[in-house]
Amino acid sequence: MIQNAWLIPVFPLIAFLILLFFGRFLKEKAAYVGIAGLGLSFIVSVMVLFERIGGETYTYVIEWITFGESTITMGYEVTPLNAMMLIVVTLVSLVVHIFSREYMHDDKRIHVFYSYLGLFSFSMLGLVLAPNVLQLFIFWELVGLCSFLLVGFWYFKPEAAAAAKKAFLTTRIGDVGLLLGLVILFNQTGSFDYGEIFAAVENGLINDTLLTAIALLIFMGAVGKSAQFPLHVWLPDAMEGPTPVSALIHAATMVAAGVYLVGVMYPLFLASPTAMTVVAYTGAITAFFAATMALVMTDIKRVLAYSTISQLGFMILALGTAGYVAGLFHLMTHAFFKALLFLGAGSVIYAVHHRQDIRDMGGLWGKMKITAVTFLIGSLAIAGVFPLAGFWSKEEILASALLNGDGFLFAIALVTAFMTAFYMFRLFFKTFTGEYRGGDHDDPHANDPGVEAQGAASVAEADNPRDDSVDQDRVPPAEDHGHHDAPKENSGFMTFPLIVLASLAVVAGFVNAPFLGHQLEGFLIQGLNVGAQPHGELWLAFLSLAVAGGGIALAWAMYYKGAIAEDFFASKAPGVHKLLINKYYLDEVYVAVFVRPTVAIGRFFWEMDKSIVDGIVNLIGRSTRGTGRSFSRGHNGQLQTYGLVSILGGLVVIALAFVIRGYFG
Amino acid sequence: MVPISLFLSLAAILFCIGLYGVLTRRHLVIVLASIELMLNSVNINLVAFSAIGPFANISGQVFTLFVITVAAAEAAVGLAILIALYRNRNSIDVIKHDLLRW
Amino acid sequence: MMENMLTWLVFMPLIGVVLILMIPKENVNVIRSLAAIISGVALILSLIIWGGFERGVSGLQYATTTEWFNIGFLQFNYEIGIDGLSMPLLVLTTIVTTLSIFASFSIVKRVKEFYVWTLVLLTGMLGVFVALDMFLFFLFFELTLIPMFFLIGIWGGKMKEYASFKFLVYTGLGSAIMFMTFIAMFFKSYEAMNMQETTFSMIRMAEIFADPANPEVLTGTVKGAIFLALFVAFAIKLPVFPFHTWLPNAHVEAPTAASMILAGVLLKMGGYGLIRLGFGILPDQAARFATLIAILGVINIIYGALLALVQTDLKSLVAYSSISHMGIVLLGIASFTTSGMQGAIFQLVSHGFISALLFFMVGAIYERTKTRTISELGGLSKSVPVLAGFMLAAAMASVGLPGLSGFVSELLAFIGIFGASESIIPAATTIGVIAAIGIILTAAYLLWAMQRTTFGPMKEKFIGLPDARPMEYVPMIGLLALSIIIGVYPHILSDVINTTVIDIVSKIGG
Amino acid sequence: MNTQMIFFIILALIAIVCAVLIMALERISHRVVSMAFSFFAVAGLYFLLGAEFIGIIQVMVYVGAITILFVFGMMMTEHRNVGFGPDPRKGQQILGFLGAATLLGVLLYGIFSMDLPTEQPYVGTVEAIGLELYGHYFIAFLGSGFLLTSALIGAVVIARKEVE
Repeated sequence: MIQNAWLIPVFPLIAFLILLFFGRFLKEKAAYVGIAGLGLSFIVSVMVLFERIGGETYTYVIEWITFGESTITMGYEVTPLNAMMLIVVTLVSLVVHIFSREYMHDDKRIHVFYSYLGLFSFSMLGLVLAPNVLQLFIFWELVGLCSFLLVGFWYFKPEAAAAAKKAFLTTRIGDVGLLLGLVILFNQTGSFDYGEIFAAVENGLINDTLLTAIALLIFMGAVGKSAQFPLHVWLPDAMEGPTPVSALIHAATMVAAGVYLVGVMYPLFLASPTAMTVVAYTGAITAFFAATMALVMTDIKRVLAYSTISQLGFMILALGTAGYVAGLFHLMTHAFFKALLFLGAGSVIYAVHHRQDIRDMGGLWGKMKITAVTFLIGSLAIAGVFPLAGFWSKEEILASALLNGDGFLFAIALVTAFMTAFYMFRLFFKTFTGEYRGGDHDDPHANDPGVEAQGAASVAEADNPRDDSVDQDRVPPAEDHGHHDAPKENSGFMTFPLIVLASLAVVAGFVNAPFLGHQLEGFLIQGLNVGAQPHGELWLAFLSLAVAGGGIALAWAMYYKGAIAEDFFASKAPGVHKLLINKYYLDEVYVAVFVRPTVAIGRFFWEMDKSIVDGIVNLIGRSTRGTGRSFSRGHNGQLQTYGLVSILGGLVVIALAFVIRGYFG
Repeated sequence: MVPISLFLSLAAILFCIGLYGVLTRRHLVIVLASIELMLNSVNINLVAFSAIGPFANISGQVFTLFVITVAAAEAAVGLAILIALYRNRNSIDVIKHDLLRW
Repeated sequence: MMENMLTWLVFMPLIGVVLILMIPKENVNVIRSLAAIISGVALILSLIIWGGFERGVSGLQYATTTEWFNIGFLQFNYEIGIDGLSMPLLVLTTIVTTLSIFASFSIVKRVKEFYVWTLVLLTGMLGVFVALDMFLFFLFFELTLIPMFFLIGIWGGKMKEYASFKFLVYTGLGSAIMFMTFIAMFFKSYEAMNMQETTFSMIRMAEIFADPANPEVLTGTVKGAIFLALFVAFAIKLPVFPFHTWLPNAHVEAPTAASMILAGVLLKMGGYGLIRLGFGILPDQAARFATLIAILGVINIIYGALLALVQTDLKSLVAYSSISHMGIVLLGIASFTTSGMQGAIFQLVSHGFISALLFFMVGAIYERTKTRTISELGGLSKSVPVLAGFMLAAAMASVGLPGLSGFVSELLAFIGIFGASESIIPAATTIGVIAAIGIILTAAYLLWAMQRTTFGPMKEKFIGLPDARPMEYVPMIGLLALSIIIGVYPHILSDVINTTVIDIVSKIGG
Repeated sequence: MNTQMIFFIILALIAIVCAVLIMALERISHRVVSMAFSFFAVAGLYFLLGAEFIGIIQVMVYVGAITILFVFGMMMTEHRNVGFGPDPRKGQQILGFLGAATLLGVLLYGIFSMDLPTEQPYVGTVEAIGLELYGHYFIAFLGSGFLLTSALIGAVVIARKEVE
């Protein structure tokens, strides 16, 4: 079956093609085409994984392009890492497909949605199966395209259109770095194949400076795709897409591709200490900053988006501190529980009629039991509570940060872990406990700038767009499931995925649990030279638990118990709060520093082009024509003038003959 | 015996008067008349050379005949054109006929 | 038949012209279908040639030489043939022309003339790509000028007179420079062979310039001047900054089909000429000026992209994007590596398909909405979903999305420029990095345009616009499919090109 | 100063003065008459040179036919209008005069700087003319016949009133 691994991406591709050409006749049944495709992929993936556990790496390639003596090949490869990734991707994608059946069913373009999902799954699986880094890049871009299409799925909303563009462009910046890195790498090693690249690195064929440059350029790609600081700005905006998409692409799979990239290129990074340091610090900074912003967001999806960024920062941090397995392990567990959280959020949003502001929610615990319980499991997992998945992976990350010897990184990781627990439970308590605040459709915060902080008075400019607009394609909710109905649990299409993911969030951690002998680690590092993997001691596990518990307790005290006023911190430090609400003003800074000057330069050049470059051309044309016209002035049609001119001309000739040749004399 | 140079000078004077007329007169009839004058001065030259030139022979007189023939034809056609022109554009002022303009 | 295949291909459209001239001009449908059939036959012929083209064989194929006429000691030959460089361009020409004829079925004004000119243009373009005699090359090069002048001047937009004259005069200037250079080359080679041999053949000329009997004649200055003159001549066509200003005017005013051919094929003649004559005959001079060419390439990329970024008219945005994309060609050939050279040829072909598709989409949308101003469009995904979808696909191809042909050429060109030898381009890495910014800018302007045209709320006035007609699917699907095929499996192109590329690059020992 | 010289001077003066009068007179009819006298004087010069036949032809064709043609042409057009008002082309007048005068100067300079021996006048008889005309120049003679015919027809066609 491992020889047939190419089938895994092909099934979604077939689903995509069917939906592309016949989707409009299938309507809602399109969902089943997609689900069937992914289901088959999942089955094959499982078989491949089991075969791979006991077997060898399998590679199959064909010639893709030839130039000169060089040949680039394309094909597929099954290594331990991508066998694991295959499972993660197909599984999450499958449950998202199932979930969307219900979530999207009142959208007229559901077949388009499913075709995009199919294309995305194809691309993501192709990315995972790539035997060389160029093929990875190709699919890397394709997932970016799918992300663009899906974020902009509701393209008639200007915010969605803008967000789609922003997502594509921002990641594109990273991708260009990645492309350059690959090109330089190719020129150094003559190949895009992982094996040959690593061999060249080990044999010292690339000098250190160049190696660092290559590693950093490749890391740029990861920064863009995995929404690391400073290119993270696109991910929160990408939440304009449908929630299942956020779960699949912007939490579990695509954004993790950056981490995966660093993972597959790990020997290259290990060879450059500078690059490793940059990676570690980028991860740490991202984890911290994103977590601080997650503290104050009020849009349920944006909280989760910042949380995703923060967790990706954790993974990058782990990779940067030599925790190869830790980072990839967290990638896997995070995929499960973050997908769970997003789908849970989707379930909530669907139940409260497509509203996303947590100030409009509350008291949903009793109304949607399954969602609430699974969401709680997800929150506990991400907070790192024993024995859920997040606990094991986060503990390993902390261990690798600690053992790396940089106290600063460890401290940041701890603080971030605390904040993670806090903001997740803030979200949980605000959403599921207390009173339901969204009963009346008259938006209680209509004139509120959309920020929680009652203490911070001047937040009018905060852009936290709440989206209550009714989509053009969407049948108004009142007509399908009753707009004024109280929120209630959704059907099995939505709860089944939650249950699956919740169980995974519980058990996934055990695959690399110390007391079971680090099974995943043994699997992932076979045949790879990625150094010894750091493992924490027992006290670290307790410390991690304590931090998580502290965060949860604080959130409990503030948002459930009310022992501390909700605006306690906001009122104490309004400046900081305002800064956080406005996302450190990074968007504004980028616009001011990059976008505006570029456009201004473009304008300037355009003016220059019209006035100078084209001006010279037109000037030449005009002066030629002007000269002609001034000469033609003499051609006044007067025969006598013509005669006069010719006589005078003849006389001039005679005069010249006189003067020069001395004729007649 | 009149020296040939005097005949030639006379021809030159008549030619230049004719030329001046062609270049400056506005009445089309006069322009045509000036052209006839110029042709005449050429004839004087031809006849003068034929009679008292260095290689005097009969050819000059024969050519004079041809020139006269051409002049007659030219005068006939020219005046016909002039009349047609006058009928169509109602003027025989040279200045008003500038269709050759760019 | 087989050996005269190229001649048949080149002059087939002229037979079509004669046939069309015999049809009364009222029978527009007969004329349209006849034009489509003629171009279709040319397409099939070119595909047969493509199929019969031997891969991996160095040198010319389908070559024929016949004495044409002579004036005194000037011998003019009818010398044609193709190699890996011209083969893809030949197929590109027939495909783009055929599809643009399909795209022009909506034209109702002076139909007969339109197709006559288009077919004459086809002959000219095909001739340029097969001619191996410089005089013949020049004749065909000029033959493309006049039909395009009429296509723009008669069927163009508001400022068609200005645009068509600018096109004619500007590119005509390029031809004049080219002609003078040819004459100079002729006499210099005559002199270099001690007045023993005269030739207009490009092949022989390359040999003479590489190994003259009298090397004193062909000094570095002379060769350098000849190369620069050739470069300017073709730079106008390509176009290269600062000779580009005819292009936006011509494109914006030209009718859709003419825009497709103009961007799809005519610009390629510049790149082709540069490689065939500049690099083929004077490889040492090309290497000498490689840095200049690379820098101009980067300027083209960045400058075109920046200008495209601020355009308000969708069509001129696409036109400026053409300028930007032609920079990749310059970058690729300047690198003097097999990958760079191949990237340049890939870019010629791929841009041929992509820009033709983009222009077709813009034309189709203009036909419906009667506007090309970006700010007036919007929400087209809603009103004309199929057109908007293809537009988006074309934009993505133009951005250089992997899986579509644009990516392959960009990748190869970048591998080329980063792998360029220090002795040819000193600061290749810097140039490459700056050029890479162009990729971001490309994504920026195209996505910005897409966001404002296809996305967004649907405009009231665009409700109920008719979506794609069956006849419009032909060019749309054809061009996009070709772009995908090349993007997914570039080997089908690279195995044709590769040998020739190795030949060209090996001339300077690269 | 012999008789021939006196005749020459008289005739030449008449020719020149009449030519000047063509340019200078106001009324168009006077000008045409002046032209006829100028032609007449030239005919006299031909007699002086011993070319009687040419002189007679000159009187018949120029003084007779062509002058009559001019009179017709004059009568069928604007013969009543004396002038067309002031000439807007001042430069034309002056330059025309200067050009003609300079040319005259050049010609006279050329004529008088040439060394032309004066020989005994050659007397061309009508017979000689006839022999040349119908012998050596026969083709040209036929040609001039065609020319005259076509000029005749052409003049008629051109001057004819256009009918619908």
